[in-house]
Amino acid sequence: MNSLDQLFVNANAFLLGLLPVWARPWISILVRLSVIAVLAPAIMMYLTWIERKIIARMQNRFGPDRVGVYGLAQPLADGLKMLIKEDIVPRGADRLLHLAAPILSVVPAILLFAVLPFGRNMIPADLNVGLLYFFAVSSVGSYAIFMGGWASRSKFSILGAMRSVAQIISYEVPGVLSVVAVIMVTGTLSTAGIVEAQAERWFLFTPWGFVGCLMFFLSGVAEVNRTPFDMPEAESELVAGFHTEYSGMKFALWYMAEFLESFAVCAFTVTFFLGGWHAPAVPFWTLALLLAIIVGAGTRLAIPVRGAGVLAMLGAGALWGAQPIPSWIWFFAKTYALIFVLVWLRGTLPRLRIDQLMGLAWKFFLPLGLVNILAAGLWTQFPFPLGTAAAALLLIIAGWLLVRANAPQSLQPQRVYVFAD
Amino acid sequence: MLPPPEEIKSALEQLLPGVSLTLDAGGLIVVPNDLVAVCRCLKENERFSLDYLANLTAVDYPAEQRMDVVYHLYSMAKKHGPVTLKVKLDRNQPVVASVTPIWRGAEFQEREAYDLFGVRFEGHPDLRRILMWEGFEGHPMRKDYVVEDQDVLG
Amino acid sequence: MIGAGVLRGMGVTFKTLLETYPWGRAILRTLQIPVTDGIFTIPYPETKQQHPERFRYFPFLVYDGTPDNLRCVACKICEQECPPQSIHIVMEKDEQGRPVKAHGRTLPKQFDVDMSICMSCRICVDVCPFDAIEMDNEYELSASDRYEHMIFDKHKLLKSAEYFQKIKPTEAATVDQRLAAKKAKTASPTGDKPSQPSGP
Amino acid sequence: MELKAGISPTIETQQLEVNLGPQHPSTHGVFRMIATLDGETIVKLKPVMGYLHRNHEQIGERITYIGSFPFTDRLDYFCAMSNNFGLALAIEQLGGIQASERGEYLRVIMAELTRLVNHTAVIGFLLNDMGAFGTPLLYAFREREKILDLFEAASGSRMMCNYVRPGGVREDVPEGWLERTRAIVNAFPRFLDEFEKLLTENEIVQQRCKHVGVLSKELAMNASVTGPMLRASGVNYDIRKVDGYSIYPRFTFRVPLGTVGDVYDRYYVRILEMRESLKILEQALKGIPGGPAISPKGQAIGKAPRTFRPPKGAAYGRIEAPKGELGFYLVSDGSPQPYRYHVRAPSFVNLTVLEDLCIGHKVADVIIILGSVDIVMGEVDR
Amino acid sequence: MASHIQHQSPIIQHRFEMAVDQGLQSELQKQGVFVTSWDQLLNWGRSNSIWPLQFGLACCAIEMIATAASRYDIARFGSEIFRASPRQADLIIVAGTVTKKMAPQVVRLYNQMAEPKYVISMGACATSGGPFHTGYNVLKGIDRYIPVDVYIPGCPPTPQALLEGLMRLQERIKSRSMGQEVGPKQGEYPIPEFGASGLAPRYNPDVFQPKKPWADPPASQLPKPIAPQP
Repeated sequence: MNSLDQLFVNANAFLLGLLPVWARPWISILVRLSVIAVLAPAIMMYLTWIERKIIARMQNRFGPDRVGVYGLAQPLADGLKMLIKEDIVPRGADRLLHLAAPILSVVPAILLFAVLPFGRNMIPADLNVGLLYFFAVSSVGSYAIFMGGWASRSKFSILGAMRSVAQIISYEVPGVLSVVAVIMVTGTLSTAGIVEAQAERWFLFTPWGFVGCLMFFLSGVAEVNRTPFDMPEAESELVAGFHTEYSGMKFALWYMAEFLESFAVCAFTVTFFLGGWHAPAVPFWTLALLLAIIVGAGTRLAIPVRGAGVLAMLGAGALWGAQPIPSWIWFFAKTYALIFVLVWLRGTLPRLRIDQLMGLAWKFFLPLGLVNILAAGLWTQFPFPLGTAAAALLLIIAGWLLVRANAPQSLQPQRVYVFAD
Repeated sequence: MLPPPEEIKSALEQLLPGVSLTLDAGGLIVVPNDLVAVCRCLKENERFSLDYLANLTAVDYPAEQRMDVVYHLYSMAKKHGPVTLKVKLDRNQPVVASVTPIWRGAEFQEREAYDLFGVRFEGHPDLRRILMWEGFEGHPMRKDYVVEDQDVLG
Repeated sequence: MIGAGVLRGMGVTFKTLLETYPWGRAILRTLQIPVTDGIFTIPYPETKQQHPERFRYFPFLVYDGTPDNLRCVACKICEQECPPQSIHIVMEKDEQGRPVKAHGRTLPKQFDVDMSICMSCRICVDVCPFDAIEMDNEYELSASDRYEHMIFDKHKLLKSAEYFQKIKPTEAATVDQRLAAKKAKTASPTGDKPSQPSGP
Repeated sequence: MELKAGISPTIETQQLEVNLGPQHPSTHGVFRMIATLDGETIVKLKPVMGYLHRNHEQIGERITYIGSFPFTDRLDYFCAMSNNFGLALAIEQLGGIQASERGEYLRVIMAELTRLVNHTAVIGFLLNDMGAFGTPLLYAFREREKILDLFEAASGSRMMCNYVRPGGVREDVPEGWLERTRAIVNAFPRFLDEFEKLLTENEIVQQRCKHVGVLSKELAMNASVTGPMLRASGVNYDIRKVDGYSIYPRFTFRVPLGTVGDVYDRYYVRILEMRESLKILEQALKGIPGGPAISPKGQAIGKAPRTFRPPKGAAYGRIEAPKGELGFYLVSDGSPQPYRYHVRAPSFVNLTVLEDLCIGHKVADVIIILGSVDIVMGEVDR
Repeated sequence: MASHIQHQSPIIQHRFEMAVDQGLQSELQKQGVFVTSWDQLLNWGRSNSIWPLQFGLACCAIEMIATAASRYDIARFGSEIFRASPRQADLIIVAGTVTKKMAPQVVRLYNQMAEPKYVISMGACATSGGPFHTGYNVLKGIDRYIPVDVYIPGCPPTPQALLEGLMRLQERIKSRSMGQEVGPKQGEYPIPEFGASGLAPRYNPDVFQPKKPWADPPASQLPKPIAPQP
């Protein structure tokens, strides 16, 4: 256990060491709470910055870059402005519900951080029912959204709220089913346990794990109301969906809840399927060596560039060999990679209509989830070559059958266009 | 191809006995109560098949106390040129039969003519103002309409 | 495969993302993917967009040499022809009402263009027989008050012929050529009395 | 699978009346639709217009023929050049003016460039209504900026060009302009391929657009619908081919026709039309002759608009604008001002069928149906 | 923190009494101590994240979208998020012709916005009815019913002119103190009703004070509608 990896754990232990024995459990709770309380808003603010910069770059333009260097102060400016904005409660609204809804949506988003394994034995609350806790807390969000939509007494909010409740409920089912396979294989509900089980092989690299990861990630995206499933706050139809009537800090809370939950979804996908804080199985220095060869062989690049590339790769390989990259860096790297995919989806895809959305959840993801559990069973029972092949075959057949059953005939015929003179 | 207006006039008089048409510089002048019959004939008759009403508008002549409604008809099936129909109405009581039952495209254009000129079209599905608000009085595109506030800085 | 179209679409946006970075373009070039335009933004306050020469925004009055030797003779043709009626001219007259002449030409006492009405359509320049009014390309004119800043009086409109040659070289050349030809024509047949035909 | 849900008989639900507009993120300006909803399905839809009625025709009757050219830029503010072209044709028909050869070529080049700008912008806005967070729209506006630079170099203004005159164009293009146009026209197909790669095979776009807002052939012809919307329903009616105005008969190009007439066809017919416009542009740029850009009579009218007094009579000139048939009806009584000045706007008439397309669809479909009808409020309300 | 933008066109800079005078502040900053008055911090926050309302009327709205597009990129100023609901917007850019039928909606939208709200009157039509001011259905400028912070002339103003107007608004926000009441904007603005041939009242007296800069106001240049020869 080298020092850099356990940096925070040792620091925490050292700090607690100074205190009397009886105070230690309380202070350790306090420390963990303060870490999350500081980490969550910072993550949320810089998620907005990441999203605006990446989407801007996808559209040939700079993102916000005039507020502080590279626009890093932009989230601070947004937050500060939201703080001092007037807070309007519409005349017909139900004041109490109107205030309670955004709070009720942020609180579960922050609670989710409790069971996230940020690094090797760096988990704020090591519950042995961590996964059950995750699903219980994340489903509270739909109450908040409907409460917000209903309390603002505006037609657009009600439409948005009804859509969102239908969507969140129908996407919780495939989310749970995809994780049931993980529970079956690892045998434990605790998130730390699941990450332990992925020490030598990430679940992503198993047939059932790959399908499970896709399903969990997509239903997570749907639960967080992000493109291509952002029906409830569909700007182009319902003005601003359920938070049409919110302004000032209450709207900022909705905004924070959405981004925190999307971070949580990515983090839990990493925990369940992408090996949590484990480093990729392939030793990095072989990767560095490979890259050095590629850069060296790159004929088109100029000589000095190739030389510098090779040296850099070799240096990185040596460094990593001696001092492995700490586990919590791997956790955040993978999470932010998934967040990049989330933003990439938002920057490219249009939105699905509400009934297609439901159809996808109930008629495609649900059966695929059940078959996935079967495949995981096959995978565990039989030894390596046979089990994986059987699971993979089963999934491919099921997937093909479902696509054929569900594909609306509108996709079938490739339209032919007559050219008249 | 489309025959010249004289031939259309004679053909129509044959097909619809008792219809009175006169020739004008560019097209035909129709008496208001023959309008629907002439239009239906022009549309259904195989030789003309004018199934496309391009433009319908009103022109105001305060000097002669008359209001014209002008129709430009084309054929999408046979791709031939415009036939211009004109109907002369009395300026104080401009009333004419609506052609919306014949060409659906006339619906909005007739509502605009009613809104801006005050021409009432009988048989129009819902003749309401289309551009101005409901409580607006007067028909602004008439030549004698006085605009309310002219002074930009006032 | 059901998701192929979606993935191909995401490939396009990822390629655009890579194009905006120099190292991204290098990667794309090594993979023989054609690189179209990377960053397309003109960062406004630092670098301003280079407008072509014919860019027109608001009119201005041209004077040769000193501001009181302006070409405009207050003939009010542009006031009539301006489609949105944004020009207002009052001719300089003495007490008896006779037009005052300077440099052999009548001149406007008051020449106002209301910039909040003008639609920058350049018809005043086309119809002006004396090439007295031209289109400027100054566009940074936002103001917090509508009256002082939006209505340009004569003094604010007057700009030198050199300024006109600086911003629109080819256009100024044709205008000067035409003026020189007219001056030569008026000078040669009637001796050398440089009399300008006074406006209608 | 497309379930056209009428009023569900079993559950007794209360119908919700919702105002989409006049201020709404995707009604393309100030257009209002009073929709009566049963759950999510549209039962009744009444369009309300007039929020941008700027008295274009009344002003047109009080200024000279040349004076109303800058106002036509503001009719359909995406296609300034083709609006001018329409009015110029009507005045030439009224006053018997013949345009110069080079002027005709320049007008056709400008009109086809405007078609490219309009169709890319329409597709960009359609995808924006579908929920893509601006990316297709910003790609479309990137290409539009390149073409607007050409317009700015030739006419002086990006959007309000006021460039076409009866008898040709106001000024000849600066030198080097034709080479820049050739470069952009040659580069445009690659952008179209990239745009198609992003959109046409995208399963979400196909699922959202196919069999939504189907316009039958008979209803389209009967409701005087024109332009890409009509051709998407399979009616072969393109005024460039039917009237053969200006010098279009010299160019060989084809007219794409759709089969089903739904939102997907209206989207794809516009992409095919852009490819045809590129063919016209290549031929026009190759064959453009020298000579004056405007006929002497047109030049004189431009110099002194009051002296242009067309003979007494009426004229109806029409062109194939990117949105449909744009017609100008001018009645002259010999004075320098038109006695009656009427604009037949394609978007205004195409909206007649909006209710028929939307009944039975969801709220999300109504937004993209309106996007595919492609209206611009400056032209609808005049 | 906020880079002070050197600006060439003269901006009316009505400074307010600084809680911390400039000399002291620059002195401390040299030693790395960053001192700012409470107003400067809040104004910095407010001016660098102005969220405009997604509200376009006519041609100027297309130029506003072009400003938000990739070439002029309003995102650099932090105002990339066009909020569709007036509750969450700070700035309403009145871009296009305000007709008499649309004016009540614009005033209602302005009333619905949350309080530190600003108005940019973009283009000739919003400022004074522009080229269409002779029409019967056109309101001669939105400043008759709501207070306008920045006027941008032009028909339509180029995207760079809009950006310059936005920067002027940012300067104006920075130069006002939180304590100083931000203009006479409190409370609801009366929404005009539709009258027989126009809006009643014709303008809101406490917002619009007509000043006649011309010695003699221009006689309306409209050529009289010529009596038609028979």
